[in-house]
Amino acid sequence: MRILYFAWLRSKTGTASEEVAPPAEVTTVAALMQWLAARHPGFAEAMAAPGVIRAAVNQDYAQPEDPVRPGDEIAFFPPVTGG
Amino acid sequence: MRILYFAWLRSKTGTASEEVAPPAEVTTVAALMQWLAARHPGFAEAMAAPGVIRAAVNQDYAQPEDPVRPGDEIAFFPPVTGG
Amino acid sequence: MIRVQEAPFDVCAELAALSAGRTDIGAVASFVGLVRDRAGDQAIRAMTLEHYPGMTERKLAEIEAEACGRWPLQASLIVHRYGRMLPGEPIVLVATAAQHRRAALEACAFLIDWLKTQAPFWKLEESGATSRWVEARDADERAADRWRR
Amino acid sequence: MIRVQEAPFDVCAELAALSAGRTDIGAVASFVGLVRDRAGDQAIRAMTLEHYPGMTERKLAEIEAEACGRWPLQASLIVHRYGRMLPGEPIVLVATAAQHRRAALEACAFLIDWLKTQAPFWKLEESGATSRWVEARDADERAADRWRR
Repeated sequence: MRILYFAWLRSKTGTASEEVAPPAEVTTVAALMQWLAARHPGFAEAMAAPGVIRAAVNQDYAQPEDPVRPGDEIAFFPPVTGG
Repeated sequence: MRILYFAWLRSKTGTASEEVAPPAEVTTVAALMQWLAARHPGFAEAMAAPGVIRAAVNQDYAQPEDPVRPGDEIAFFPPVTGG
Repeated sequence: MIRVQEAPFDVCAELAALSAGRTDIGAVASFVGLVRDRAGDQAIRAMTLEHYPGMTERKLAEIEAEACGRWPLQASLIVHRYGRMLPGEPIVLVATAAQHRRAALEACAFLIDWLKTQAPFWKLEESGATSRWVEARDADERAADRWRR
Repeated sequence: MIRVQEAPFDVCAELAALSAGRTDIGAVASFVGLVRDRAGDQAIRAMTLEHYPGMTERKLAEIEAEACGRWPLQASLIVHRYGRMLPGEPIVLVATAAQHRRAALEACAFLIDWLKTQAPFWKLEESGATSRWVEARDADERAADRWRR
């Protein structure tokens, strides 16, 4: 699984991207976030404020209950501010 | 009083503008239209279709009951179609 | 600023001038109306816009002032042509500049909607060998109604 | 058409290309978002836009397709920059062309409102010696809500 972090979330995790292999029971976005929180205290901190972290699975917006699979590209970022 | 006609109303009256001196009892837009209708059969014809002729007195939109006075510039035209 | 002119205008140059040298503008919205080569099933050869000199300038200035009163605009522009034009030529340009997009977008839509029913212009379409005065559209009245207070 | 690029773009040239050589277009609406020199009481020195390469293009294409499905557009364009920009520089251009103005104006407003909440861009403002990530605005969510079905 490839994980990407954008904007200020990148400074929280200290990395823009990482390859991870979470255990088999990590099958949803929500479970993946919990697992990543254990690796990155900064990510855990950002998760504490509800609704601040948005997720995309394979470049489509995803909800906490959406599935994640080995080989997926999963991105986490704050609400977008373009335009 | 200076009278102006625009767009297809000009072809109905056969003139783009005329100086007129209606009798003293012609004190409103509506009365002026009646008086002009007697001079121009084409204007009378256009008046027969209600709401088709718009009026402006001194370059501001006017209603039938609005006053007209000697020296005024009064314009008649169909609904506008610019833009 | 408003301008009524017979000569063609350059949309690029007009828009560039609107925000030239300024760094306080966050949003520019614009609308250009062009002569189309068809009206319904008729091929259009040319279009002639008649207007009421004097009243036109007055009404456009009123319309612009109304927009500036309703929205916090940093700049605004209405350029409207009269006379004969060919398909593809711009007839009218309205543009608005503001700090935020909502004001610019709404004021731009207001300006063109309001102008359509308030500015004394009349379109004469040339189709084949005949000319026809364009009729006012109910849709234009309804569009203007959205902005009535 | 959509384009995501680091280089500045020329609003004039982009708009001219949209309707070049065509005589069937009656209305062109456009919106340009620019870097402002202030945000609240902060003077802004520069702005850096980060984006999610790949997803950005995908989302912009989806947004444009959605607009084309909702309105009868003859042409449409989204150009969005990323990287560092100075006050006064354009960040984004959206433009729409249609036979009639309602479709062009509404689709233009939709494109920029939708893009603001859907396209994965993040703004970093430089103010004095510090940089600050811009927070999402509730007003942007509400503007996008107008277009939800």
